[in-house]
Amino acid sequence: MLLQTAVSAASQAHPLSGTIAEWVWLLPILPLAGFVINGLLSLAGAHFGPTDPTAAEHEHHSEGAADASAISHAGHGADGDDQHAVKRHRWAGVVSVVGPGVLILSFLLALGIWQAMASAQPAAPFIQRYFSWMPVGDLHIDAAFQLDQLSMLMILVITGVGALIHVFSVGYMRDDPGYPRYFSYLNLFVFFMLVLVLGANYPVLFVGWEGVGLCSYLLIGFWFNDKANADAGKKAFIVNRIGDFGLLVAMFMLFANIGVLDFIGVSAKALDLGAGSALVTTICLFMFLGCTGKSAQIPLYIWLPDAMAGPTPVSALIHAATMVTAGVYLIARSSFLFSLSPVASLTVAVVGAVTAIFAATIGLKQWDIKKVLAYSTISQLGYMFVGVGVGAYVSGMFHLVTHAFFKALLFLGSGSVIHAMHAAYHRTHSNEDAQDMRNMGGLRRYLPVTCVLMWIATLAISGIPPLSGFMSKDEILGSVFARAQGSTLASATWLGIPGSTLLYIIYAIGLAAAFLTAVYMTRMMLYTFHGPARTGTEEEEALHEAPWIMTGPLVVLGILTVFGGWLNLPEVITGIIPLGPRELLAHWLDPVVGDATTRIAAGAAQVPASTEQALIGAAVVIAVAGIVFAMTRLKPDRLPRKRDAVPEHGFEGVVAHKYYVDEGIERTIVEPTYAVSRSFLWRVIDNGLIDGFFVNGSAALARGLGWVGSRLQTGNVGIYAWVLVVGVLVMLGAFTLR
Amino acid sequence: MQFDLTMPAQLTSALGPDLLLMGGAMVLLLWSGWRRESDEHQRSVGILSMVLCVLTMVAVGYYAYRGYTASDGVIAVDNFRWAADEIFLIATLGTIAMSLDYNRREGITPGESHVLLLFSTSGMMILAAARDLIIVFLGIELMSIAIYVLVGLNRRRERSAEGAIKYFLLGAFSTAFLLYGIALVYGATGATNFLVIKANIVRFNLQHSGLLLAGIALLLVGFGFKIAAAPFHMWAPDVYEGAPTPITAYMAAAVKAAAFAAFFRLWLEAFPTLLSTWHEAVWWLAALTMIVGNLVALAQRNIKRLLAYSSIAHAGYILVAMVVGTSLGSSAFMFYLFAYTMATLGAFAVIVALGRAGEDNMEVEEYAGLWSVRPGLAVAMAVFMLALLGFPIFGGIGFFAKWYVLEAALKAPFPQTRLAVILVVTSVVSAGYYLYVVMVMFMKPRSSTAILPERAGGWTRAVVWGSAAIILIFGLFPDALVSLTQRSTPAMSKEVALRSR
Amino acid sequence: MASFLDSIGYNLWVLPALLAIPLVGAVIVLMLPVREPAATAAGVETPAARQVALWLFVLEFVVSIGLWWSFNPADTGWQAPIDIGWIPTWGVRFTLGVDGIALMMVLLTTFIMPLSVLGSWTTIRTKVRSYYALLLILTTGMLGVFLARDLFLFYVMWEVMLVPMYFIIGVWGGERRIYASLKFFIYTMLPSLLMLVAIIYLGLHMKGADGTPDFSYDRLLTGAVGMPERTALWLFAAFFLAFAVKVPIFPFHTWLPDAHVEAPTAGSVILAGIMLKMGTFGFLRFALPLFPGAAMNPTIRMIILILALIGIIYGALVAMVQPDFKKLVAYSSVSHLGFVMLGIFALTLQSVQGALMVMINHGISTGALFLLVGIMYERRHSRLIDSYGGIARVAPMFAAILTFVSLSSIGLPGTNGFVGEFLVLIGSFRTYPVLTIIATTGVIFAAVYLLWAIQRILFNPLDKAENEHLTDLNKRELAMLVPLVAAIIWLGVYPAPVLRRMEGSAQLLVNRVERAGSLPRVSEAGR
Amino acid sequence: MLAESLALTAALFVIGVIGVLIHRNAIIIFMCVELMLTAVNLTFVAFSRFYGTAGQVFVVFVMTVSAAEAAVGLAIIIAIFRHRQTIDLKDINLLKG
Repeated sequence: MLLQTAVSAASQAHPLSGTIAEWVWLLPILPLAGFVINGLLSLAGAHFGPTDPTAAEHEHHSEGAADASAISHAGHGADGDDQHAVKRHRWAGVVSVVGPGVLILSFLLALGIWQAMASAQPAAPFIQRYFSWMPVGDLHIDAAFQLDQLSMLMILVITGVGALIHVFSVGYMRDDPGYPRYFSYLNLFVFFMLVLVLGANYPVLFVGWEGVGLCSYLLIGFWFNDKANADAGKKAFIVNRIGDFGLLVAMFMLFANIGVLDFIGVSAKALDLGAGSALVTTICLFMFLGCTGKSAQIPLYIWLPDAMAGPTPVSALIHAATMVTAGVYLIARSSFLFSLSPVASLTVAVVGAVTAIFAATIGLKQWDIKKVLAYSTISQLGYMFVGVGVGAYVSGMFHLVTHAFFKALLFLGSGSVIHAMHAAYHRTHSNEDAQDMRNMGGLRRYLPVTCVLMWIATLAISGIPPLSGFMSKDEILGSVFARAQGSTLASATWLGIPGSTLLYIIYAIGLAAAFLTAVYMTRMMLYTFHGPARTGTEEEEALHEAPWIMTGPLVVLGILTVFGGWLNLPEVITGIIPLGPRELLAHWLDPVVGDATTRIAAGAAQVPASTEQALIGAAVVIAVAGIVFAMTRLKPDRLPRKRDAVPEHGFEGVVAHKYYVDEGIERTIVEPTYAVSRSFLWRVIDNGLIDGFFVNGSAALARGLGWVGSRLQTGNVGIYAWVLVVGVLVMLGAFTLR
Repeated sequence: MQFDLTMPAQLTSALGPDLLLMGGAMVLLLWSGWRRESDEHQRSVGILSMVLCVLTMVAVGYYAYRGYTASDGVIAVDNFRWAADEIFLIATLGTIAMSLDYNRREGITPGESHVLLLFSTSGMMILAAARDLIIVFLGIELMSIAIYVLVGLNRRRERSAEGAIKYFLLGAFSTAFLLYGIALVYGATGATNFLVIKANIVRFNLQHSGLLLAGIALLLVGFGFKIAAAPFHMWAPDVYEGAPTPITAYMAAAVKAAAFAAFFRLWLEAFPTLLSTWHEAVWWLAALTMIVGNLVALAQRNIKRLLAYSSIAHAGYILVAMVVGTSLGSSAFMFYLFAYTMATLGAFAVIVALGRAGEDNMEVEEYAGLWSVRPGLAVAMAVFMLALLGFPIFGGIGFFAKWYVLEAALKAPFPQTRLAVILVVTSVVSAGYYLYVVMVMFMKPRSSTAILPERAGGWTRAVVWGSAAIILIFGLFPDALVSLTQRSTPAMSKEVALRSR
Repeated sequence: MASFLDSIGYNLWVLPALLAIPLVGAVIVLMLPVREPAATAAGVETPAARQVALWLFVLEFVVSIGLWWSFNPADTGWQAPIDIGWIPTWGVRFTLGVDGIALMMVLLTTFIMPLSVLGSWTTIRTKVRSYYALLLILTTGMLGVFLARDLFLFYVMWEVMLVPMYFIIGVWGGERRIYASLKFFIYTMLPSLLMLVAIIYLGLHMKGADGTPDFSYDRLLTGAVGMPERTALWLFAAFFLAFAVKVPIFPFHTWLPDAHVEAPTAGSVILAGIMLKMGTFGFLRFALPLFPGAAMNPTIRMIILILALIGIIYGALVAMVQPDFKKLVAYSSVSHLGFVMLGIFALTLQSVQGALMVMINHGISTGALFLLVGIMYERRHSRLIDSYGGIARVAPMFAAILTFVSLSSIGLPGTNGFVGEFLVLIGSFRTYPVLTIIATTGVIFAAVYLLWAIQRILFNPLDKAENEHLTDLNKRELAMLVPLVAAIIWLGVYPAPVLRRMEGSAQLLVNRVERAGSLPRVSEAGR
Repeated sequence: MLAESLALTAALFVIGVIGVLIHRNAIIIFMCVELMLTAVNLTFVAFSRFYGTAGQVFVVFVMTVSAAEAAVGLAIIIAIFRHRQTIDLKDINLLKG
């Protein structure tokens, strides 16, 4: 009770009260309304009249093309069938307005709130408490939203990038029979994502956390009639659940030890856990387990590449820009905890760095354009974790934002490519893989806009100045270097390794990963857009640029990719070239993560500007080297088409098979679990031992004894008399011989 | 009023209801002997017998209402006797009512069969009153000889004759043991009167007299045979199966009750001081009877045999009430007897109703799908089965009976927890066969070749529905019955409770 | 609302009325004139019976819903009490009352019952009158268990439930119905009778001055505490067995898959939705408060908690490999009820409240799942998961609801399932952190088995010709599922009113058991 | 004297029991039972030397009753003979199980 009154008192005195920020609840409600409307339209359309009555008869589904079919749907989205003459969904018009409309409204509202916040400059979060969700004794969990600079940043990314992707989807999913369903899921996703970033306590955050997982599940398996897609959705959900388990346990530990779960309460009491104590480390590690699930870090990254089975805009929104970054957000949000535990923070950084390089190597050998981007996402997420792990929360968030821009652009661009490829293959009734780069090549002639925009994003992600990716990645690496010089992390030890040594290693890994990033991204661009066309001549005629509704969002994202870096220009650059105001984002986020950053960076020496400049120079050189390396070594014109390709051997083969991690997990965990459950637990223990032996066994024993007894009843009086006399003797004995 | 049993006139008055029944029965016997055998004749004798039973019930009720007592003597005048008498008479009434229809179907024309029942019942009433071993012997024989005849009543059926000869030979055999036991007890204590025996045991310090103990052991055998307690039960399934169904009902209900009544009175009035001696033997008898009865019943497919084993099992439950040897045990005993009698009567009435000429249609499987064709009888049978199972509400009074016995067992000065557990566990076993009957009736489809049983006679239906109604109504409001049975304990048993450790 | 209820004397008659309406209704239903199936439009014998039954259950629900408002959460005592003599010579009284725990169970029951009538609407075609009469009688029995304040009455009601369910499974069930019904009956009867012995023992232990036993719950509550530890242990064991079978706790669960699978849809719904709660309710109402010393004995408590834990994980793993969807749902109950047991025996306010929430949620979610299985079965006459596949395309509404209900069963936040499991776990963590962490892995397994199952049913290629023309939900089916879906959302988003109503009773229970349970352990207080 | 008579009667009784156990003919078995009853009667007489008339009264009752029993018993035996043409108990076992 006390806490509630305190909170409400605080919110009344808050500078944002009375402003447009009071409407913050509307932010998630708008997409929720979109979900309800689109969802009902989807069900209503399905129920009161099939969209295509001939669908059932029209199947000429090729079993052999099971792999390809996942892709073959993407373009024209026939819900599992390769069918022709698909009419648009009868409610598609309404949906096209409602679906993106709610997002645009939300984004406008978010802009308004941002405006209010920028002018009010609140030092404390603005909390809106709606009702008491789970009040049980000393456990108070409110349905409450918390608006602060961190959540504001996320809201802008989510609604902004989200709105663009919604618009793109209108074109991309145009002819899909599941059109309203698609938008309802997408709207629902945005709702949950906003709940995630707005939640004022861990349980509400968890609602969004699992909710986005749900939407991810639904959208990955959007074309559910294909087993691979449905499998991928399920895998994503289950792997995420493993992570959620960690987050749950972290919550339990927080409640058991400090009795509160809301962010303000926890941050106020975090010190009670003891700085650097095993307890706080354990809590952080469990929480980080949650992050590895959601943000696809080692060991729980395995779901993300499979998640590419979903429609490409979904990959852009959920599996690149927003949902997968929730883990980064969570750590930034919980900076008051992580900054107390150098060990946990270092773990985050180490896992991030290892993931970054590991995923980058796999990205080198992928042929599926979306898989390349997926591993790239994993790798970039690793960078973000390095950032938040070393206590450079701002850098981590900065990279989150820029990554949202350029990765969304890359994904949407690849969507545009796939869209074109698919339309081409569709025309010729080909079952070729529309996502395999070996089937592409030379597409720049047909998709010039896409090609240019994707090159911008590629340069950005590779770290070419002054694009956004360069700024943010460089800040992360710079922070690692700075922390290695001196900080609480540097003075801690991690599994016996001195913190500073570790941080230097992480820095080196970061550079190496940056090199690989440049290589695999250039490789992707070369194989897709350059060299000879491997599509086939007939198909080439059908290749064409996407409609404006799809290219429009690409252009906007391109602009953001170029200028995103201005959000947080580092001093070392503004010191040389006066591009604009420096470290905007750092100032913006200071009320939220400032204390934690200071705590971690305690004792850090100022890195000399010359060193910083050297570092930047090294990074740029590495990025350029990567691009050049790829340009010179790769020969797009010699690449065979997919069907002519020979499988890779040796180490290349291992990498192409993603180090056989999926297979290994399947063999060592999944299959044994099923086998033990089926043949031992169910058959032996349940049916055999408990039911067979004890339950039915005792029944059989009773029946058996009864049968024996009835056999003794021979019908012969002589026997009866004998038994009687025996009874008499026993009785006499019992009475007289005692 | 207190009867002075030393005065012949007052002794006669104290035996009033018994004499009424006997005298009436004799008149009926004479009357029926004068007439030609025919079904109408059989029915009118039967109806008159029922009237006589009702009159006797009224007389018993009157005696009970007046609260008569008596001085110590050869017979007892107490509520235990009256309550037991009423149970016998109800069972007799039900049996005669069933017989009316049964005899017509089976072509049994002699009206004497009903009169024999009356004689047997008067033997039971004497047993319930007996306070002297001589009277016990007389009562048992009066009851049994009539039953020997009744079991073989259906002369045309070989099985009936077989049942009769088995019962007769084994009955006579066991009577010899009983009698020898009486002789030894008499030899040890010098008395045949219960109260004197008890007094003499204390006076002459006979607790360890071998003669007396052997005598008690043999008495136990004799009674054990009559109540069909394991291992003296082996006659029961054969005889129950062979006997005409109404007589089976009578044996399962009344005969067993009468033997128990005498058993109970003898044990509680004559040998209470030897509780520690006989306790263990009766304990084992009870346990063994419950286990054997219930287990072997599982293997039965003939409904009469199934109920025979069930009645063996119930003898075991009643013995539990006996083991504790308290007044609570005694009233639990009486309550249980009543509940058991009603359920047994009802169940056998259903069997009579469903039977066909020549004692056909006795396999449980032949009841398959009964619910579809005779829903009323099926539901009634389910009620009786659940009552025998001891299930609340649906089994009505049967649950309270078991509850009462359990309460008595647990409330004894020496709580019989283990026996109570055996009781409930064997009850669960009994669900296996009671529910088998229910299952066949309700859950198995009617076979296409099954013959639809003809509509049962009115008397039989009256027994079915009367028993069911009593079971269900008292099953909701048992209090009146409970307080009645609480007053129906042998006069001396309060003292017993105090002495038993 | 409360004042209106007061003005009609609601509290004076509501509880007896709740028990009486179904009984009277059963008689009414049985008296309806029979109409042969062929003569009716629906091909159902005596279709009026189902209508009458439906309206009776709706009436029952309407009558019971007043308790929601008339119940005073601040009062931890019995509300709307009834106390009538029944068998005075045995010291048995007909006493009823609700507390926060019973309140929710009663409302759950009256909420589920009309839906289960809808679930039987077209599947029960023969002996229709008897079927609905049995459902009605069953309701009285179930409500009686929740409302009884006298152990004798409780026991009677406890057993009364058994017979209608036995018939419902045995007469209207699936292929192995006879085996399943007998197993169900005997499995539950054995420990119940042992509990009966324990109840009598307790009653005698509490006997008044005149030797009449006393079965009044309130008196026993104070009286039973002082009994010797050994005796209490044995009595607790008897109660434990009776409730453990009903819950069911591993390894006493094997009746459940058979009974659930063979029962007709409504039977499964009631079994899972309400009757399984009898066991956990029994622990909360009787086993724990009457024998706190025994229940809180560290060894026993640990054994029970470990059994609960095994139930959570074992149930999930076995559910995962079931080829039969109904059996899968049945085994998932073992898992869910394991959470309830964990919550109850971890004994913190949060965990107990969570356990109560899981009880409610499981009733709603699993009830809905069984209704959905029934819908599938009605169309395809198969419960095997492999008979389906891709049917989301032909039956999208069915798919949407099945997915949603499965998610609630998985415990997705925002649905009821999460609230319960979260509270159980967060509460249990306070007393048994390690066990709780292990139990938390159960949420992963739940996702595995349910998602895998619904994938194989709803998603994947639509490759079976029989499934291509499956019809989607009709209006009746929507009418029975929508209230459940609404309840799932409501309890997931705004469970506070429910929690508030239960909090007093739960707190009282925790305090009582902790206080009393700590008495015999005085010697260990030093640690 | 008492001991001797008791021993004698006990021996008689046991002989009766053994007779019942080893014979299969219904009549003979019944006769053996009668022998047992006689043994009991002798016991009563022996005891009544000490305790007065009660034992002798008993003997009179037993004799009467066993006469009645014999009458009924023989009728039953005749009835079974009519059906089976034998009174060998080994063959009379329709009822069993």
